[in-house]
Amino acid sequence: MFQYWNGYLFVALFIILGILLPVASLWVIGPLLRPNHPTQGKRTTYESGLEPFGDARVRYNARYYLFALLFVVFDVETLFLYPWAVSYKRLGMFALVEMLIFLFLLVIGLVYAWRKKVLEWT
Amino acid sequence: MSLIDEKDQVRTEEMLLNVGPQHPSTHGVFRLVVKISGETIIDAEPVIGYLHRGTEKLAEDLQYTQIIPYTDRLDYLAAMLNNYALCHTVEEALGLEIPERAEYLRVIAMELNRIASHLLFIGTYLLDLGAMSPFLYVFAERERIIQLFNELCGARLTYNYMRIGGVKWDAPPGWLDKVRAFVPHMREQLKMYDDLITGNEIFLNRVRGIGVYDTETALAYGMSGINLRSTGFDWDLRRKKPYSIYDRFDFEIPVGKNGDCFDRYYLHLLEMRESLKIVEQALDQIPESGPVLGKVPKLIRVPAGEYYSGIEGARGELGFYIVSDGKDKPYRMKIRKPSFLNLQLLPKLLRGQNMANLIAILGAVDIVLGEVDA
Amino acid sequence: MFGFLKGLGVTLRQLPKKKVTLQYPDVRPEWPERFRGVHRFIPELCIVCNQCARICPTSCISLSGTRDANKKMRIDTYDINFDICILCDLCTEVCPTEAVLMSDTFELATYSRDNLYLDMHWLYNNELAYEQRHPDRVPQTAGEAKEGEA
Amino acid sequence: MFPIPTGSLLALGAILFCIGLYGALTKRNLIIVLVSIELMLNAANINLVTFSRLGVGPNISGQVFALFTITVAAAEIAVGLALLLAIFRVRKTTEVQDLNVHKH
Amino acid sequence: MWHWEANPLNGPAVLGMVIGGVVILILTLLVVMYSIYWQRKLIGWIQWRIGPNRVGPFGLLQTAADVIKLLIKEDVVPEKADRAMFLLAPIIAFVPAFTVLAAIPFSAHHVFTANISIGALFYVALSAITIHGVMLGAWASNNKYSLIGGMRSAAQLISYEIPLGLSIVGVVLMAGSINLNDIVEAQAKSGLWYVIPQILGFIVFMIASTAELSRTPFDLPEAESELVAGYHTEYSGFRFAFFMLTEYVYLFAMAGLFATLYLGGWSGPLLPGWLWFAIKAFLYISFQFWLQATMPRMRVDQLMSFSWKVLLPLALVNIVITAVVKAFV
Amino acid sequence: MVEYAWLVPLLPLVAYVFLLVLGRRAPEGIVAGVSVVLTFAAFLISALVFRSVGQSPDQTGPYVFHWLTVGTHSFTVGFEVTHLNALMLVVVSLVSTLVLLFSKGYMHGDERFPVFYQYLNLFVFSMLALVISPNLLQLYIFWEMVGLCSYLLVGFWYFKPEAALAAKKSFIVTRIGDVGLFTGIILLFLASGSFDYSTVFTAAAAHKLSLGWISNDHLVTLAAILIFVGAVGKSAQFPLHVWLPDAMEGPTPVSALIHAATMVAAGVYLVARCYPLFQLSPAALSTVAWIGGITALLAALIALTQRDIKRVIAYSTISQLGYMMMALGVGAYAYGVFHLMTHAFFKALLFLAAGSVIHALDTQDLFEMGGLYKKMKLTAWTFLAGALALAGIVPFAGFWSKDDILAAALESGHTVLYVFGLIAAFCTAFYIFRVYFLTFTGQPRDPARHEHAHEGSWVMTLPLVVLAVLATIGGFFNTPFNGYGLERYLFADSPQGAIGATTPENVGLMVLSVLVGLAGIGLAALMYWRPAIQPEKLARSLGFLYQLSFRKFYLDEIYYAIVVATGKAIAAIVDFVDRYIIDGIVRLVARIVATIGLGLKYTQTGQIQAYTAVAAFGVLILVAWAMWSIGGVL
Amino acid sequence: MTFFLNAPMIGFYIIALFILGCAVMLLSFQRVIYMALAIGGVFIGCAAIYILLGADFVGVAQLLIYAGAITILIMFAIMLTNHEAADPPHKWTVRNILSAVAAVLLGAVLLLVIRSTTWPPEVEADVNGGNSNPVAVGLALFQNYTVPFELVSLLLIVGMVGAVILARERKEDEEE
Repeated sequence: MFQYWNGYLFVALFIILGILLPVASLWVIGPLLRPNHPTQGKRTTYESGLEPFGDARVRYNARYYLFALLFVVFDVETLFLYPWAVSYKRLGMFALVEMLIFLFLLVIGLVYAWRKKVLEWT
Repeated sequence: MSLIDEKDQVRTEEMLLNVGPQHPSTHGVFRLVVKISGETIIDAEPVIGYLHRGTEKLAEDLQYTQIIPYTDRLDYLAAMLNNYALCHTVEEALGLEIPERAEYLRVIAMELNRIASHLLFIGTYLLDLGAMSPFLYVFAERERIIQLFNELCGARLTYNYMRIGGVKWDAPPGWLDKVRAFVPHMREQLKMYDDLITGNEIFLNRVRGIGVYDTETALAYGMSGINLRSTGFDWDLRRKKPYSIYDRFDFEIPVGKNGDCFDRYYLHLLEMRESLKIVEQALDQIPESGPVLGKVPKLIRVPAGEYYSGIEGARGELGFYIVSDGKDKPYRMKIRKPSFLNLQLLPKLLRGQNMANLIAILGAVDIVLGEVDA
Repeated sequence: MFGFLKGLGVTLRQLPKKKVTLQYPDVRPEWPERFRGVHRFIPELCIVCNQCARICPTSCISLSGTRDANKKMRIDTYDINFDICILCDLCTEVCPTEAVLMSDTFELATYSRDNLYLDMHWLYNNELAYEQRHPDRVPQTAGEAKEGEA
Repeated sequence: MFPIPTGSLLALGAILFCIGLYGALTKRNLIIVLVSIELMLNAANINLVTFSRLGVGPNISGQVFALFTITVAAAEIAVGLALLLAIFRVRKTTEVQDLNVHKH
Repeated sequence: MWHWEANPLNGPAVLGMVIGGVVILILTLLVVMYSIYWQRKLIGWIQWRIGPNRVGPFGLLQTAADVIKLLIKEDVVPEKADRAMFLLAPIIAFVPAFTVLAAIPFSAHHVFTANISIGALFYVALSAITIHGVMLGAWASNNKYSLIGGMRSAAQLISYEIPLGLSIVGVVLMAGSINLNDIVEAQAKSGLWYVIPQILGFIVFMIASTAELSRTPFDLPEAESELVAGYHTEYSGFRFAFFMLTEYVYLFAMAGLFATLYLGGWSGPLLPGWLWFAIKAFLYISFQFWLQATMPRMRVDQLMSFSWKVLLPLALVNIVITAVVKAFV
Repeated sequence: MVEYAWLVPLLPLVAYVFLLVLGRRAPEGIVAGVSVVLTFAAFLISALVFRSVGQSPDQTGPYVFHWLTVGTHSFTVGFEVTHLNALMLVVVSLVSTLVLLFSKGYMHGDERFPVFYQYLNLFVFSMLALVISPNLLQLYIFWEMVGLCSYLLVGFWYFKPEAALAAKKSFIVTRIGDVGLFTGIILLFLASGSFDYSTVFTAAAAHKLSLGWISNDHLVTLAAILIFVGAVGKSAQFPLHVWLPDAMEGPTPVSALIHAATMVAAGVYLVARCYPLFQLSPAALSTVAWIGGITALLAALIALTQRDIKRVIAYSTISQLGYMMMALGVGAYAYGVFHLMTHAFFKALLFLAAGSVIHALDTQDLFEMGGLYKKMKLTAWTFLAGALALAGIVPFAGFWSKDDILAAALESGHTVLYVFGLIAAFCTAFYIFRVYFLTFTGQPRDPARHEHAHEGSWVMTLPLVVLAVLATIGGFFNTPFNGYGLERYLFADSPQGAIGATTPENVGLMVLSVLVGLAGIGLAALMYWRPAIQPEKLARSLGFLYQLSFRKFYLDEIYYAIVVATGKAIAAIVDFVDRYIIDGIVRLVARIVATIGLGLKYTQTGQIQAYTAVAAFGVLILVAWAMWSIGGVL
Repeated sequence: MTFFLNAPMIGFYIIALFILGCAVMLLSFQRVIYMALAIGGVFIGCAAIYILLGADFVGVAQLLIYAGAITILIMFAIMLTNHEAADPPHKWTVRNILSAVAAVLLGAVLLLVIRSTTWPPEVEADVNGGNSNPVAVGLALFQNYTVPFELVSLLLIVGMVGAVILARERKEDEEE
């Protein structure tokens, strides 16, 4: 009798354990063992030895966003590859052609990004 | 070049970054204030003086023999070369004649010390670029040389071995055989370094074509040593203005092709091989016995006048300029510190580079703060 | 593509190599004979000629002596301020009677600065320890050592 | 017997939709407006998957459609945020109130 | 083959699951501790030195001592930092790292694994969530260096997740199922470990996994020499430990995945299943440390474009080749 | 010779074109010379045509050419010579020649001299063409041309405001008449399908002229009356006569030619030409008769008290035209035409004589003249001849024609009209001789002017003499002595049943009318020659009657009151409607739209979330409605 | 015994509460980053719901794309714009009230409808048609949904190109 949910119950259990460990150690055991008297010196942010200056906002430039954007697009591509890969035996040649078209289009996207120097990090 | 060019005056907010004295990748207490916009460095301004001990002022109140220990602490990685530089200047001033055995001992000591200094450069440079293991290997070899020096003069770093007119002690018995044994071992180690890192593509990407400058710029900034030779200009005082007995040995001067960080790194390796050759020849030619210290008056007095002589230090032309008024203490002593001069090109080199290259360029210039701040 | 493989090969070959670590606190390093550690002082030999004090670049040696009965100078106090001594070994070189020499003790770390002003007594004890450690090294001075008990 | 009642699932979807709607209408920051819209899309997805399992003729097409909605949402948020960045580069603000005039 | 799914869900089954979970937790902590110890030992040996040997016999308790030190050490929350997020970030980073282990088949009878139908994809999906923890940690500490380091490490992680996902597709294509157990059975049945047919995929996987773990050539984010200590500059004490813990749990998880995908998991002659798994995992982990000892660090722009310009095309080529070959074979 | 009839109108046209080409600065001699010669040639040809028509009594058909086709109807143009218009040709060309000659003297020194002659030639051409036109359309075209020339000539001295006003007045009033004529022509055209006289008359006679609900008889009557209205307008009959006295502002030769002989006669010619149509409807004929009678009496009464010499003659023309109309109206077709001919000669004579007097004294006010007999003997004598003819004294032309008309009126049973005619005759005699005595006899009232008065040159005196001769012998064309030659000539092709030739002479009537004439002359002599009765005293005693006559029965004021007032009233109403209603509506619409726009403005806040909120409400409503209607849930 | 049978029921309620909690937090938080986290929570909750409903693949897809890629995209966007932005505390302006009313009413209507319709009796059909969920999805996707599948790639390409053009730095190649 295939109990579908057992596997996921196990995963849920793991999540709970995953949360319990840090919470327990940081907030339960930790305070018992750790001294805690923060002084001004300790609390300033590290600035390789000197007084911190300049605001902490990352300087605006788009390449961080562009990489995230490419990540989203190709993540979706990967997603669609999985069902294809899984059911490849049953699908036969037509699915291969289909997927080749799919991949070809996305490669065009990659080439576009490459030519537009989006992939350079400078 | 105005820091903020008029076109995008508003948009780019520069950020002042402090590659400060505490920063792990600077060799010693050297602070670099870097103004970056995004990843590219717009301007860099070195701040030195954290290690200034006023050696030149102290020397005015010390007899010449008393100055020698201070010279150990200039370029603390190659103390022998510093000692010799001072002694050489005073000997030339007095016109003393150095016994043969002392000369050979001096040459052997200097070349060994040069190898030790280059080894340390390679170790720290590769560590900056991320490779951990070479650093350890290099220190093991350097330890051997330091052991040798320990036996020779009793100290690991601050040798104070040379005296005006010769050396303090003769080599302890069996010392020379140990050195002779050390040379082949060292060659084999050099080959190992080559295999380990010089071929590594990631390393090559990091250093090749970075921090490039040509001979005219190097000469204009008064650079010397490997930084100058890396641009293809073969200027080595040992060959160009031979002093002491360097003319008796035959060794080439390795020269770089396009003055980038890789050339500077690779020249160190090649130069070590040359130094090994010198030591080998010195070991063959050293007279078995003989005085190690020439006839030197009890109290050395340099006749009034100004004297300067430079030798090929580990990082460039190291020279002492002494003005004497006839007394036993120099009236004024000025040291030509090669690291200080090599440092001047740094801001120009760094402009336009990005942060990752900063480390590569800074390491390659190979400056020792003891020598820079004197 | 294969440069880094060669590198990996090199590191692999290092695995079996003999390790160079010295278990310092347990295994003491043996220093060469000429090692310039902390001074050791033999009061008997000292003729209070002040040569060492004069030659010392950082003038960290201060000594005083009195003429004893048979007009020979006897050393009373002999202090070296290790706070500023740079162990340049100029003093031993110039000492006519080799009263002050270098030993191979180098652990000078202390908790307070005044422990660094070592007086004659400490130096002499250091001398004794040195002789004990290196009996062979003290052939020519064996004689005075024995009768120079102060 | 599927333990979870369809009604409560759809109710969840509906409530999420309304929360997303309210968020889209009142939030001041443009990013959060976009995010609320994503939330509404998600609510729709829940319905899709519910009907694929508990609908009249349960078949896989509900889930396939959920997949397509996910990709559309991805493309949409990508372009939306790109637009937002372009606006921010010019106007230096992502407040919805400030973006009520074409001229800048 | 014993599955959790096989028997009905009842009291003892749940208890069994809980015990299994706790066992895995402890096992993970041990593995993490000893992989840290092994890392310092191995690299030491490579560098002619002997590595930790003072604490406990042969230095075995060294990592334990470190952990205890971190426990005792006072961890400071910087004044300007956003307190709530500062505390939450390590948890968000750690949770996915640990849950990923649920899907990895340690041994034949799956007492300790969830036989879920989407194992490999589950791993890829969850590893994306750690990136949130990293970014939040970076943002919360309100320090210029950590923010740049955080953004840069996030960019690196997302860049290298795509080739990782694509290389796994190759294996899934060969095995015909995403379920990790099925993959292992497929390799056991065909007797051919996928490392040989999927050699191209294997190379991409290795490089991408090294980058995912931010190790050695790709250990840019906490590149000491450049931006001091990357995104966890401001963290100290046990909260910092959790970021390290996350990193090494991921190392263990990646080793597990590697073993399952390419070296046939627990399948192997003679030795029991879990021992095979342990050996293969140990192989992967040692390779990582060996790599760390030798390789210098890549520059950030080379690193970023390397993934999109070299790994991604390679992975796609690998998929196409596998598909074409599989169509005819 | 008849086929050359088209040359007659052509010659003045040639003259006109020639003068046009010559331009404004042509020398007076050539201009006048060319005009007179060509018109005289036209007179000769028309005389020849008259002779050939007279000899061959058969009717020569109209020479017509195809002009244009509009839809199914094709219109023809050409010319037709009948006994009536042959006569008219002669009369018109003769008088024109004389007037052209006279004008050379009268208009001497005027800078627009050539322009004057161009207009005159154009007028003569259009009058001659009108006369010989074969169908009503062509007649109407030239009818308008004639009106235009009258306007141009009356308003020749356009820098005088009165002249411009008078020209405008003459044109408008005649236009009113033309409208009537035009409607009549159109009605006939619609009914008969063609404009030709012959087809129209035969259709009318055959009672086929029915148009929709209008029966043949009614249509004929209506058409006839309408045509008569055109004639009333052009010939200045009772309601529309006001323009003629004012038209005296034009130069005297103009008055002589147009307002005496030709244009005003056109109306009578029209009625004569369409006589068969009139005969079919007794009502039309009686209207003509009565209008003629009233006009004759009224004009004569007004002429009694006028101070201006030209106005007196103008009123006398109106009264004589009244006589002609009365003649036609009572059925005396031949007598009407005969009176038209004789009147043309003696009225032209009177006008030209007055012209030479004005030319000499440079004033038109009777009471500034006097005693000119001594200075201008020839003019005096010719004026006397004209006056006698006008008064209807035996040997002169006027007697024969007027007397026949009165006889015809009596004989046809219109006794009232006969009485009117007699009174008019008495007044005519009185006022013409009043003028004569005021101008030529007695003491000069204005010695300054009297001094330089002198007789005109030969160009002015010759026409006077010729006309004087015609005025005296003109009457004998249709007298028992030559066997009523004119009637016979006319009845050759004119309609049957018209009173005339066959009626016996009634001597008693003749004697009565001469006596009446002499009585008029005597009264005038008593008042002005040997002043027995003081005119002023008589005027005061008559009181209101005098004023009535002097004020021209206040007709102008009445017209002004009627037409202008109603115009203004209507204008006011229209203005009100336009300003307040139409504009109002437009402004109202504009204001409504503006307010709506203002209202909507507030909805465009620019806040995108506001818009989406509205959208959300929309969705809500849709969903609710959908649920309610489909699921029946709510 | 029965307790475990309806374990999914309890699981569903916990997850539903978690999702609604996150959604409400999304509305109530002031700092933008917290909102991003809240939305991440919602996405993960929805993934759990899908898994509960037996749609494994869609659940993981949601986890991978929504919780993974999109939340990161949002965070990057927040970091790149003024991430210190904090909305002022919620005040009931006219517009807020109106939109609140609209949302609540819409919710009410929908819930009423859901409550009152009688949903079809749950039939025991196996949605995946015999094989595991990803395989079923794969088969459906590549056999009878081929055209939408190709359109997805087109959509992605267009989205990407558009977004790249919009977000790209203007500085180096062409002026704005």
